[in-house]
Amino acid sequence: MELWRRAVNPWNQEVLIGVSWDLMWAAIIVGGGFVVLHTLWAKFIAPAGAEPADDADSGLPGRILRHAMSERVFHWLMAVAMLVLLVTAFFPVLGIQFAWVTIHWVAGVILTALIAYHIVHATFFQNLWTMWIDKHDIKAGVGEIKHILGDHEAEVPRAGKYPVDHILFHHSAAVAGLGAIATGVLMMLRLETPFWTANPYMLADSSWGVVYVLHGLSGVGLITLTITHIYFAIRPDKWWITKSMIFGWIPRSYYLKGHDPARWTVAGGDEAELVTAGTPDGASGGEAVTSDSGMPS
Amino acid sequence: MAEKLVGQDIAPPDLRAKITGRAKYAEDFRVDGMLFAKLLLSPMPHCRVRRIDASAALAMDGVFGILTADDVPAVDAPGEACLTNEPHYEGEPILAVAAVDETTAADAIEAIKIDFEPLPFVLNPLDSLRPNGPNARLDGNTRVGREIATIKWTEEDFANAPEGTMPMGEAGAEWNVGDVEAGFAAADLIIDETMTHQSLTHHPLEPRSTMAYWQNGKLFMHTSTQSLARTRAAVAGRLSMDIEDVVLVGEFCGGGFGSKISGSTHMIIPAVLSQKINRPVMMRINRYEETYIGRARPGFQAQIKIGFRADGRITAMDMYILNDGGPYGGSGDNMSAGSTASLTYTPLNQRHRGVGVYTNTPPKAAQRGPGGAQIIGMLEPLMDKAARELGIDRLEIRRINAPDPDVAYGPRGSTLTSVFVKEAIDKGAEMFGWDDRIARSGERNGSKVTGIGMGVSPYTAGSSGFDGLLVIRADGRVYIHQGIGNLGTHSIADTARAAADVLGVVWEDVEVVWGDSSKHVPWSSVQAGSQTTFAHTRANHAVGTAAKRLLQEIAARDLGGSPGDYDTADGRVFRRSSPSTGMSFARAATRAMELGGRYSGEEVDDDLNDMTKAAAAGLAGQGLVAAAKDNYPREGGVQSWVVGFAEVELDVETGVVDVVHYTAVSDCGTILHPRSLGGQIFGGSIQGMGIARSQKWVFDPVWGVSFAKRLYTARPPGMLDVPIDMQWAAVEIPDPQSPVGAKGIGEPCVGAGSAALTSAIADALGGKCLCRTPLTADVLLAEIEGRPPAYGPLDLHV
Amino acid sequence: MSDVEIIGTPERRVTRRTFIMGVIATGATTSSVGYLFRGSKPLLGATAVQGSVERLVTLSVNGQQRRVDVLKQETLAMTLRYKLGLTGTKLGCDRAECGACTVLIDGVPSYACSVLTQTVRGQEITTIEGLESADGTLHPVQQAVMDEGGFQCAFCAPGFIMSMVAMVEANPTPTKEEAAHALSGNLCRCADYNKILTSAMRAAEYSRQQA
Amino acid sequence: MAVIRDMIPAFELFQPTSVGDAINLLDHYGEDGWALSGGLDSFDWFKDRIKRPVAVVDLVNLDALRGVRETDDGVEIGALTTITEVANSPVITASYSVLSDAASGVATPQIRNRGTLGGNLSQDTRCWYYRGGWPCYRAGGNTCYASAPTAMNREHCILGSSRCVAVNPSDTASALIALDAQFVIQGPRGERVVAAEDYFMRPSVDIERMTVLKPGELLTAIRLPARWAGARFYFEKVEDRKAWDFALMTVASAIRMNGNSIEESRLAVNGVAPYPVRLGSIEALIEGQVPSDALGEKAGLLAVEKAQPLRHNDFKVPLMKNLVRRAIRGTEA
Repeated sequence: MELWRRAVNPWNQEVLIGVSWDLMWAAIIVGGGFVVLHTLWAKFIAPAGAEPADDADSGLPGRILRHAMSERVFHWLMAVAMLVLLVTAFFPVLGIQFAWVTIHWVAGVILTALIAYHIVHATFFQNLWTMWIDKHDIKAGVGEIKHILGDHEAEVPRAGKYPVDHILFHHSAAVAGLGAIATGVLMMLRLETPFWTANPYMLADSSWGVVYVLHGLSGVGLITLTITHIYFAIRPDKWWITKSMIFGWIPRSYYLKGHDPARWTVAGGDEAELVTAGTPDGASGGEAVTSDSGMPS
Repeated sequence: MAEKLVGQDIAPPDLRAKITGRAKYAEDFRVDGMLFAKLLLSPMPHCRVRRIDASAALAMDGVFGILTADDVPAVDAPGEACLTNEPHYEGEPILAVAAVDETTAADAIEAIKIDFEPLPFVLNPLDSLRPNGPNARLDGNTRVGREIATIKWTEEDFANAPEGTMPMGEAGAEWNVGDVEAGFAAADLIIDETMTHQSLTHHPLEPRSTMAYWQNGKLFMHTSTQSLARTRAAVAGRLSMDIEDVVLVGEFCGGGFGSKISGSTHMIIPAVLSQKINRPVMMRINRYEETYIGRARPGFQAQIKIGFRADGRITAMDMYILNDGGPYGGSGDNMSAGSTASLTYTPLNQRHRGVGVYTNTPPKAAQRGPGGAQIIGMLEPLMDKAARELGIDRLEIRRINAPDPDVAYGPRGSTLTSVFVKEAIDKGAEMFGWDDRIARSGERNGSKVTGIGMGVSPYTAGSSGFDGLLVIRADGRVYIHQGIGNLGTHSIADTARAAADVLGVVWEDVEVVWGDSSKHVPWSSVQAGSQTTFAHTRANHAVGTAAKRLLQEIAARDLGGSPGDYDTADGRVFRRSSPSTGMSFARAATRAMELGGRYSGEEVDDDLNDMTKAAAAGLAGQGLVAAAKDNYPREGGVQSWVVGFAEVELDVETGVVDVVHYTAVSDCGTILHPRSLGGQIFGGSIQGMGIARSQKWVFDPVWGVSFAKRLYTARPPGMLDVPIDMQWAAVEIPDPQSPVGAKGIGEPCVGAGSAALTSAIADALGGKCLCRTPLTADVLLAEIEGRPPAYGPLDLHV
Repeated sequence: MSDVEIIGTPERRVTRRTFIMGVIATGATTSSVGYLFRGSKPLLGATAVQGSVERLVTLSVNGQQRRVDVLKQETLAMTLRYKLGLTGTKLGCDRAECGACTVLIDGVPSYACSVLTQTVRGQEITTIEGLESADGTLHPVQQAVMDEGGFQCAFCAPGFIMSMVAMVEANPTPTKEEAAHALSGNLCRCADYNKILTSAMRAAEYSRQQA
Repeated sequence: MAVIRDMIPAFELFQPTSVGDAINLLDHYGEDGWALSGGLDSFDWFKDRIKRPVAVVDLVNLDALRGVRETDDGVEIGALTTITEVANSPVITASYSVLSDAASGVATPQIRNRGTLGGNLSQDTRCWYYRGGWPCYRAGGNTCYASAPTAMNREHCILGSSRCVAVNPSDTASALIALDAQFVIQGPRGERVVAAEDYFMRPSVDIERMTVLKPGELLTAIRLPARWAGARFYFEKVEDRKAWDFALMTVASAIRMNGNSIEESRLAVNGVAPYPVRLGSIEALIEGQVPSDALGEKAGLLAVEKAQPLRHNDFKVPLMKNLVRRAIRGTEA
């Protein structure tokens, strides 16, 4: 399997020009393989997870707001942008040809804006710690793995707002996404756009090679991540999470089962409040009913 | 008495071979066991070879050896070696590989691993003159006198130049005549223009292929050269060999135009390679390689200031010309341009300055009318401009400033053997119908505008002091040996006519011997600077006279009386008083062999060149052998003139120019061969038209590599790019300082053709001089449509 | 002289690249090639594949049948010059840009540098050497060039003459413009176009007289 | 690997006698195969040793693809018909002179004698950066050297670029678009027919190919519809030299008149974009109008509205304007 695409420059010096498209196939195979293995594992090995028991007297509303409207809108916009980028990047390689360049860079610009928004929003209006991996999370991660390996006795502490696997996914997606964006912005300077004229000589051709390789690696990385992400999103046993990204809330029962109130405190209240809380003004609604405990306990 | 041969149309003796495919050019020779060499060329404009790994190549079947820079004779800077480890331009040969066939050789070259260290490079002389600009060579960027030097201009020099004009800092060379400032003070009109003239490749149709092998310590070389005797000397010199050990065969030369004057640098490669691997080696040069190693005319960037008196007389001319010298110099075109201008316009005061700047572009060399062709093409539109502004006829202003026979021009007040340019101008004006055509100047017909132009162009046309050698054999025929090359000017045969006419033989009884040093040829001039016609009509006249003298002596000795009583004609030497008394050349030749000594070449004059003496010795005893040096007196230089007139049609909607008509009249003394002269005048003029209109030389400024490498991108003129309606004439006034009266013609035509077009195109633009070459459709259309100019005034290599 | 490291010393060895090399395939152009390939494609440099052309071919040059071994990638100009010794056909550019290599293929002027020898098997090839008749009589076109004093360096001459031969065949009564167009695929760097055109007009005249 | 030029590397050579065999061969070799017709473009690539096919399929024996045939709906020209035949064909000179005019202006007589119509239409671009073997987009790289601010791009495009700014070099392409020609393509999956303007690939879609031909496919015929026979035609090629040179620009128009006003027209220009451009907006503008210089001027200005010249090819803007103007004026009654 070829890893890199090379060429000789006008002075007959060998230069790197990008990743080999073989890597795209590798990414698809890895993603697909994971899906298959996980499906089999869940079907034949994993113990059937019973519906979690609800506790109406917990003083908690039946629906726990997990994702405020703004976060949901952001997520879906980003999802669309990401899919467009992947399709415009890789379909032509697969032989499905169309004028992809403009769509690709426009989608890229949109994604960049969204990520920028997200970074600002998450930094100043949300609690970064919810994405922090603490000792509980590590313990939980180890426990999960023990479970997968068959040790059903292993203790798995309940998660904070986000389970450790979600956090890991977020971080790897962040790395790949930011890598693609950083390199993509550079690459746009070689394109004729309404804003500037192309100039291939900004960097030495060897440096450009590195830029293209990083962009390629991020791209193929995102293929795998996207496959696995979509896979979980459509698994029935994860619908409650998927739904939360659509409607915003998760059932109290799942909250009680999967999350540690000490690490994800939900203020008491009744349905009525939540309904008001659930109004489109997600952000404030979010503030209304959830108040993440400041520090991890 | 046989009719004089000089002045007749006689097909050259080699023509039949040329048109039947029998003519053998260098690449047409084959020898047993002949191998083929291929070159590895530099991919960079300037670099150092770090490491060569040829193991894979040399292990290939059919590969016989490699030749690198370390194997070839070293050359002192800034000289050019045939192979180098520090290439100074993209395409410079680094090594050669010999293999059983070209396919194998090419595969072998590809199998070579080679590392380079890129070095700073520069394409545009101005960039190298900037305070911190790069140099093309590690040891400097120009040459002052004999020394390699570095000239950098100051920030002020650049700041002082108004936008779009050429900065002028320290000059590498300068000369003055009179007081140029006073001249401008006395002027009523001053024209000051910035000019750019492209560089362009010679592109002879035959690339410089060479085949070489060794036998008993002798080198046998088949190559393409303009001058046989001189190339033999050059090869011997480069290989430090005795000239007698070099057998040089160059019967035909497929064009040189100055690029093969004494062969070429790279002809040494197969010679050394053949010696190294002890097999004959053919190095076929293809067009791709020819573009790199085939030489080029240096481009100019110039600031030109001319002062005119109200009556049109030029009071002052001040020129500063940068010369795109290539990496090895080898051309002072920018300085010779000054003398040519001085001769053409005889300005009352003149200052000429220049710097020849080394650049990392293919090596430059003399190209037909070096310096002259460029400057005349650039100056003639300015004469038009002045004429317009002063309300003088454009032809008249040239006449007013044209020289008379007693001209003293240039820095040293050089004089000439003859000058009849005014006669040429007048004759041309009449043939061209100047008055009628100039009346149509600017006339618009549909989208086409008529432009009328003319160019007055001189250039060197002869030297003297070379040798003639002939043998009258027992068959009664006259064998005239020529050491000159056969580059298509027909001079091998045409200059021989001088000897034949002295002896009064018919052409059928003359055999011209040329093109092979083993056939015993005399020392000769270089076939360059249009020297041959003048030099070798004189040398052959001298040897004809010497042979005649010997015939007269033999006749007097056998038939009584004194040699003076005898004359020669129709293959006989006979008594003037009783023509029936005499003997045939055949008989005289036999007698000469019997008599020996000075009659059959055993003894020859001492003032002959050693090469001629050796040749005579080789012929000794084979008949009546005469050898003589051209000792005819000569005072002053020799220059010929061509005055070109053109009518063009400029399509103002496309920028395309059609040349409708061209007339050229020459001052080149006595006409040797009318049809051949016409061919030279038209051919040179058309090469000039190519310079003015279509030929390209383009480089990428970032990578320093060239683009217009192919004929379809370099664009030399083709059959449809020249007018079908062309006419030529000559003033036919013999040069008083030659017994034959003929001067050379190759050079001056180029400037005439180029200038006639630059002048006519400016006329079609309503007198606007764009002051650059080539004037392609894009350049013209931008001007016509008032768009931003396609190129900046000093943009070179575009 | 230099500090360049040069690896590899020449090994003299007798070449195996003799003229007839490799397996010569059976059947030049079989119409069943389509079915011969179901396996994987042959490697680069592998010996001849079935269905590919033979290397030993018969060419009809200047009226003679010449048996000659040609590489598959060999151009006609190379075969003429280096295999058949017909060096009258010149290589000026080897890129269809100068016309020095012009020959007639079934009477049609073509650039010999830009056609594979394999492509013209079975076609009648005429080169400059084929114009003169056995008794040394020049072709009318050659005679015309002779009488007009011909070319300058003449490296372009063989190509021009072949174009002229085709021209007088196709159009024995050309105008100067038509002649110029007929010869526009040949480059003369000496730019002796005027004389060449005069020769072409005379050539047409001679061929009319002959007809 | 050191660079060497002007010797063709070894390849396997096939000379199939039927189109089917040719397609099978090309399909079998895929990207490693190369269809050879006249060869004027191919040999350049081979001699430069930049394109190195494993197998070359010489189409010389496909006589079925030669010749000009009259059909019920106009004329069908075999793709292997030489440019000379196209230029001299009586039916084409009589009814489709815009094509014969274009053909007779191609390169030189010798090239027209060997070069085929199919080859002329399918040839690769002449961008000298790309042809020089530079690793540009079209060569599979990440760069367009020709659009760099320092680049030598006199002959490059002013319209329709997408990363690559090379132009299509074909002279006959614009004429065939003006004639609304249909191109017949045969491949392993049978036959398909595309309109002339759709035959040429946009770099925005596939930057490495000049045409829609996929490996294994052959252009087999060009069909000229009777609908445009005998229309008012105009063709012009602007070039630096009158022989050999590729066009700086070509313009071709076909106009059907109703009385003295334009009923329907087709205009195409080549040398301005990476593909020959059909000027639909101009066709719409002049419909129903009386051809005149004024109309031409107006059309010319509209044609170059979106032009984006590079550093050295600004002249193509006025040139295109003037050629469109001439194409309309040139068809004046």
